[in-house]
Amino acid sequence: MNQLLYSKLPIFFKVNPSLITSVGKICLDRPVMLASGILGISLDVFNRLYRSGAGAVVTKSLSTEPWDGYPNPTIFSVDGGGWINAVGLSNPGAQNFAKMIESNVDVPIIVSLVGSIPEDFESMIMQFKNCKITAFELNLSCPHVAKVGLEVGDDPELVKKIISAVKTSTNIPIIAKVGLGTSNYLNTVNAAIDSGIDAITAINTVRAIAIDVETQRPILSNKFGGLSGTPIKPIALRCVYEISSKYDIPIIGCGGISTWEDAVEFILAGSSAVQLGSAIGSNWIHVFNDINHGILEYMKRKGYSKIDEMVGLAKKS
Amino acid sequence: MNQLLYSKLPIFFKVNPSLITSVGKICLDRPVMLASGILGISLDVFNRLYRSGAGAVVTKSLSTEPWDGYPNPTIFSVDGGGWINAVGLSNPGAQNFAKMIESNVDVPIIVSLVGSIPEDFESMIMQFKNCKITAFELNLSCPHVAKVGLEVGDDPELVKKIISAVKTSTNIPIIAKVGLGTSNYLNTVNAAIDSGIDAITAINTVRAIAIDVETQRPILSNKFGGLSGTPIKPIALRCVYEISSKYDIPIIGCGGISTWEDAVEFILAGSSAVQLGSAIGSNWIHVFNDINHGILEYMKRKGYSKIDEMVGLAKKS
Amino acid sequence: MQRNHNHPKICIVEKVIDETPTVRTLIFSDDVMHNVLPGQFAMVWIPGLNELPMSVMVSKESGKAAFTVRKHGLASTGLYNVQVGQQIGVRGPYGNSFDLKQGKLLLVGGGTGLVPMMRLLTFVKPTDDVTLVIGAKSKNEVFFEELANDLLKNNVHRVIITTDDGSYGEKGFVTNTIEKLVNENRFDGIYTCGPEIMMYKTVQLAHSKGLFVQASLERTMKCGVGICGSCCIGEDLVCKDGTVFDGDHLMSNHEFGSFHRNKAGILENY
Amino acid sequence: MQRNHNHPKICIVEKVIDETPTVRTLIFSDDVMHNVLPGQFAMVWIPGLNELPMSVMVSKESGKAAFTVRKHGLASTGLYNVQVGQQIGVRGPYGNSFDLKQGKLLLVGGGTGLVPMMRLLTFVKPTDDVTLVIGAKSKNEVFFEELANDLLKNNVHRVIITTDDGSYGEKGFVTNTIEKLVNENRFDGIYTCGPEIMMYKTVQLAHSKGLFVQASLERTMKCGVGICGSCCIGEDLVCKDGTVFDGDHLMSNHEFGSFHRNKAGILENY
Ligand SMILES: Cc1cc2nc3c(=O)[nH]c(=O)nc-3n(C[C@H](O)[C@H](O)[C@H](O)COP(=O)(O)OP(=O)(O)OC[C@H]3O[C@@H](n4cnc5c(N)ncnc54)[C@H](O)[C@@H]3O)c2cc1C
Ligand SMILES: Cc1cc2nc3c(=O)[nH]c(=O)nc-3n(C[C@H](O)[C@H](O)[C@H](O)COP(=O)(O)OP(=O)(O)OC[C@H]3O[C@@H](n4cnc5c(N)ncnc54)[C@H](O)[C@@H]3O)c2cc1C
Ligand SMILES: Cc1cc2nc3c(=O)[nH]c(=O)nc-3n(C[C@H](O)[C@H](O)[C@H](O)COP(=O)(O)O)c2cc1C
Ligand SMILES: Cc1cc2nc3c(=O)[nH]c(=O)nc-3n(C[C@H](O)[C@H](O)[C@H](O)COP(=O)(O)O)c2cc1C
Ligand code: FES
Ligand code: FES
Repeated sequence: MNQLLYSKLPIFFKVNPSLITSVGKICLDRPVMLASGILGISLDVFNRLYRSGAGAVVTKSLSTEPWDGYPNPTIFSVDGGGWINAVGLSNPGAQNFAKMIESNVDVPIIVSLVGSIPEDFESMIMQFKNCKITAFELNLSCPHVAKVGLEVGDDPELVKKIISAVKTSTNIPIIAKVGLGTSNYLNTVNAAIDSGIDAITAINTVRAIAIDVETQRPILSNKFGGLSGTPIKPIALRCVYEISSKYDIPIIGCGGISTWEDAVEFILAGSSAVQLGSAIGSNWIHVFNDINHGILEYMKRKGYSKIDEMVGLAKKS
Repeated sequence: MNQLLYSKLPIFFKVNPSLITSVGKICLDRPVMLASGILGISLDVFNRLYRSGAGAVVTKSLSTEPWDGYPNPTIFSVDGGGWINAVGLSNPGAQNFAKMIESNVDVPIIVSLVGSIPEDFESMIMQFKNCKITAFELNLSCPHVAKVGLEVGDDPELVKKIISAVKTSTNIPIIAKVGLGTSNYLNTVNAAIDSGIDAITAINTVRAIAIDVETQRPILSNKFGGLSGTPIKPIALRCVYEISSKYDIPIIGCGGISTWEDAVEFILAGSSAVQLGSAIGSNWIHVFNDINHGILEYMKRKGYSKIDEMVGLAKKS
Repeated sequence: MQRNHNHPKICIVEKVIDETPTVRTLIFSDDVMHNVLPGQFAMVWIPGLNELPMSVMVSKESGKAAFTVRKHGLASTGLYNVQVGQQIGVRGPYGNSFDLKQGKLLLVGGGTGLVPMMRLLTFVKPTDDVTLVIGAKSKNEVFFEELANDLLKNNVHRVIITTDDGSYGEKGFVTNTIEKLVNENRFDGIYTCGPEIMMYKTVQLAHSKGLFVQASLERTMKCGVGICGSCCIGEDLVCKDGTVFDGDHLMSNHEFGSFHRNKAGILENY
Repeated sequence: MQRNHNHPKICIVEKVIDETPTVRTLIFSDDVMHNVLPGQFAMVWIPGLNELPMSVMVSKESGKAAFTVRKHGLASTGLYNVQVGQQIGVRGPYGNSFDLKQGKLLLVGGGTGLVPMMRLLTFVKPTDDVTLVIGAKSKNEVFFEELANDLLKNNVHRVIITTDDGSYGEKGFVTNTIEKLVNENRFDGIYTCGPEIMMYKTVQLAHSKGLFVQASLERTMKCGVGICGSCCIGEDLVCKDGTVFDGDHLMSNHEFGSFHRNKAGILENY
């Protein structure tokens, strides 16, 4: 990392060996990453988030062409916590995005991709050959856009084809992001593992809706959206626990994490790293440092020297 | 209703024509019912809840034999709202229960049943031939007990067999309660409708887990449980909206309802009545009257004279 | 973040005291539990084993509280066997509390039902005249006598022990003693916790004399928050409407003193 | 229940005022919006149509607030067309606010960028010497002149209008006027909101003289709460870090005055 950046960092940021974690072949300085779709369209912002303590940043899900996404309202705040969003995967397209991050030096960037067929993913991956990136995450689980996301993830055969194709076109680690759709997500996990996936991110948002009683209509322009944040934490945690109980695959936990306790719960359930998005809406980007700090204190108190020692402990009880 | 009971009632309780609602053949004085499994083992308590404003009470899910359920802890309070429970369908068995409610005169009781095969349901229904009950609700969606609940609901062929058998053994209306399992719940709804179901209750709890970071183990004795309360509201509301958009079947909305606004949202999404459980844990049984009141005020303000006029309005926008 | 009282707080057992061969007191630190009202209870998690309702025992040290448990079935034996240094989870407090009158007070406790009685003693006024009756089967099951005398040292008071076998204190069932006491005195308030039959007789006696009486009931509990229904007695839910009920109310509850529900919810006779 | 500021509150448009042929002010009642700080904005839902960020316009009547909208694309035209009696949803307020200095103040507003300037005027001290420059293309696009004079009636003040075509006030681009003003005066604080080129030039001029200057920026917004990222400019998020930024900071942001992002997030030149 260059000196200029270092000088801007909070002291805490300097790599702390206890927080290093490996998600299969992916090695991270810190276990908490930015989830896909959150603040994820500019390299400058990625740099800022990295300096704020994120172990990696996942980009917005990119498609072969730029997408405007759905009209506003695209985000709804749920009373009592969490958000329902139907941004509609708005993104500048893989090519524009790749150009933007070509200058990346420091930030561990995980590029998230959406598509309908193997060729979509293959062609996008080609665009990034001049970029320094840490991994690709295949979004097989967006619950509110037709023909991509869950419509792919709910079809294990298609998942197999996509991952097999992707694995032959790059050596960069591939992560599959799964969610709760209309089939058993464990079949998708199984198909992904069979096809050589390097890690699983679980979970995406859960399909939901919000209705305004005064105007008597759904609030989001797309009507349906994806529920994220605290409400889905117990569900996401269960998925991590289920996957790690059934399969031997590195897992990145995601869904409703906003405190260090949440992060530790996901680690104890079997994830080697975690992602968060919604918590930024309430705690802003300080959330990364707060969680890193909390995990470190916990590890000190409990006598752990590596994240790895805690991964999956809850299953041993 | 007898005079004695009337005298104990809050004034509000007297039947208000605006609140009357029909769920297919089932006619209710008020649209908010007690959900299954909540406070549901004693006729005395049913009477009390009815006097508190519940339009009907659904019993705990009953099985052919008494079940102790899982050891404690069976309930966990989620930070930020809601509960995860794995009571394990503890219940006194259909026969004991039927005996207890034989003396029922006043309360609209909906008897909830769990089982694995058509014969389980048929035999239980026979037990109730001397009881005054309003409907049977088939629990096809408990997420934390093996061989019943979701394991049945996720198998549309079995659902068809069960409902067809049940429909031939009684003339009492039959409701199917669905939830989010490992298959598309809309296929279960479809199978239920094909087999002549009278109404659908949506949804049950959503499979979840809670882990304690200090002791590093799942908290519930069964490890997995079902998430209920505010966190699942946006998901439950979406299911009601999806079912009512796709099928022409009376719907009872359930999941995270705790205010009159919540109840109205479910009605606007297409349910003719609603159930609630978790809200009792925070607002106690006053919640029924509070919601009835709120709905009435809303109807007055908006100029409605019947619940029916509001059912499904959000789909018309 | 504010503490969610429904969330099990992990506490470490700091000290264990054997009260009788089958009853132990486990002391731990917790400000919230230190300050509960008499009659309130906690749900106590024994990690990996079970969770059960427990009245919260007083501790003289500030910031500390305790549970006094009799080993019985699986859950209570699990708690009984918790060692110093082990973790338990504590949520609550739940339930209402005794409505404390002033003047001449009668407290009737049996077994671990003495726990809320001890806490009640910490709330009496120095001007109150307090009679505490402790019922036990035999001498080696008597506990908290010394503590009670200590808590009452500034009051006009009597601590009466009865044992069924006469091995200590007065011989005979505790209810005979109560009968005598209510015949000979005009109590301003009577409070009881212990075996249901004892409570039933006490309430019946007091009620028949028109005296103010309250009992703290026990029923199978799962949630403690008024959701699961397992603690119902007639139309009341012990965790939410109780644990403390007025004698008047109890005498009109046809399950009081006669039935309780087992884990499946089936009514069983006492 | 406490109001969740992120939840659209349904308000009814009570009055509509045509400011110019393309700009309207919509007045509604809402205590929270009545009291926002200058620079803060709301997300405004036009049910069934769209949602867009709007600075909150002042209203003299207590408990009321307003939006002043120029019809432009789909969303703003939708809001522009809202009739008296129709419902809109309002969430917020969001963003930070201007850091108000005392003494000699210069405010530079263009178009609907005048909205936060009007609110700023309600916060100036009577002792402040205030110069407001309003830039417009031509006479029929000038609005809020009278209101500004009224809000400043107790201050030493000047309201200067410039029009590109000279049909009203001074002829020429607003930035020429600014240049003259900063050369001839020592301002204690300069505040600007309007077209980005105008803000850029204003900030550049002020910054080159070492004067304190702040600008309130506009970017595409979806969430308003710092989640979606659509409002980013360099490493800043306008909804969360702004909308108000210091001149120093802006001059080091390589996107300010040059690029904004379209709905897909692609950088476009201004
Ligand atoms: C509010 C409250 C406060 C309590 N406080 C204390 C306390 O301070 N100390 C203490 O030792 N115990 C206390 N108890 C009792 C305790 O929670 C357990 O119920 C008891 O110890 C037996 O539990 P177990 O799981 O060990 O036995 P189980 O295996 O559950 O039961 C053993 C036997 O007892 C029967 N039984 C269980 N509950 C009841 C009941 N309510 N009435 C009659 N029979 C029953 C069962 O049917 C079974 O036959 C309290 C209970 C309540 C509800
Ligand atoms: C904090 C904030 C406060 C605002 N306050 C007001 C206000 O008080 N009154 C008011 O009328 N408007 C205000 N706006 C602008 C308003 O929200 C809309 O962006 C604008 O009216 C155009 O929206 P539209 O959807 O109608 O047009 P669109 O269809 O979205 O856009 C029309 C054209 O404008 C371009 N465009 C959109 N946004 C920008 C931008 N940020 N910079 C440059 N070009 C852009 C688009 O690319 C397109 O070519 C504010 C914006 C922000 C961010
Ligand atoms: C506004 C918003 C946009 C999102 N966009 C994407 C996306 O493009 N791709 C994706 O895989 N997940 C997307 N997600 C899902 C998140 O990455 C994450 O899986 C989910 O929000 C749960 O995590 P959280 O509870 O920490 O937010 C989005 C979520 C939000 C709130
Ligand atoms: C403690 C508890 C026990 C439950 N038991 C049952 C049951 O026996 N049968 C059933 O169909 N649903 C059962 N449920 C699910 C509820 O009926 C309801 O579907 C769910 O809690 C969602 O509603 P709520 O958010 O209002 O609680 C139970 C829920 C809870 C919290
Ligand atoms: S213990 Fe669950 S209702 Fe009382
Ligand atoms: S508008 Fe979404 S981050 Fe600013």
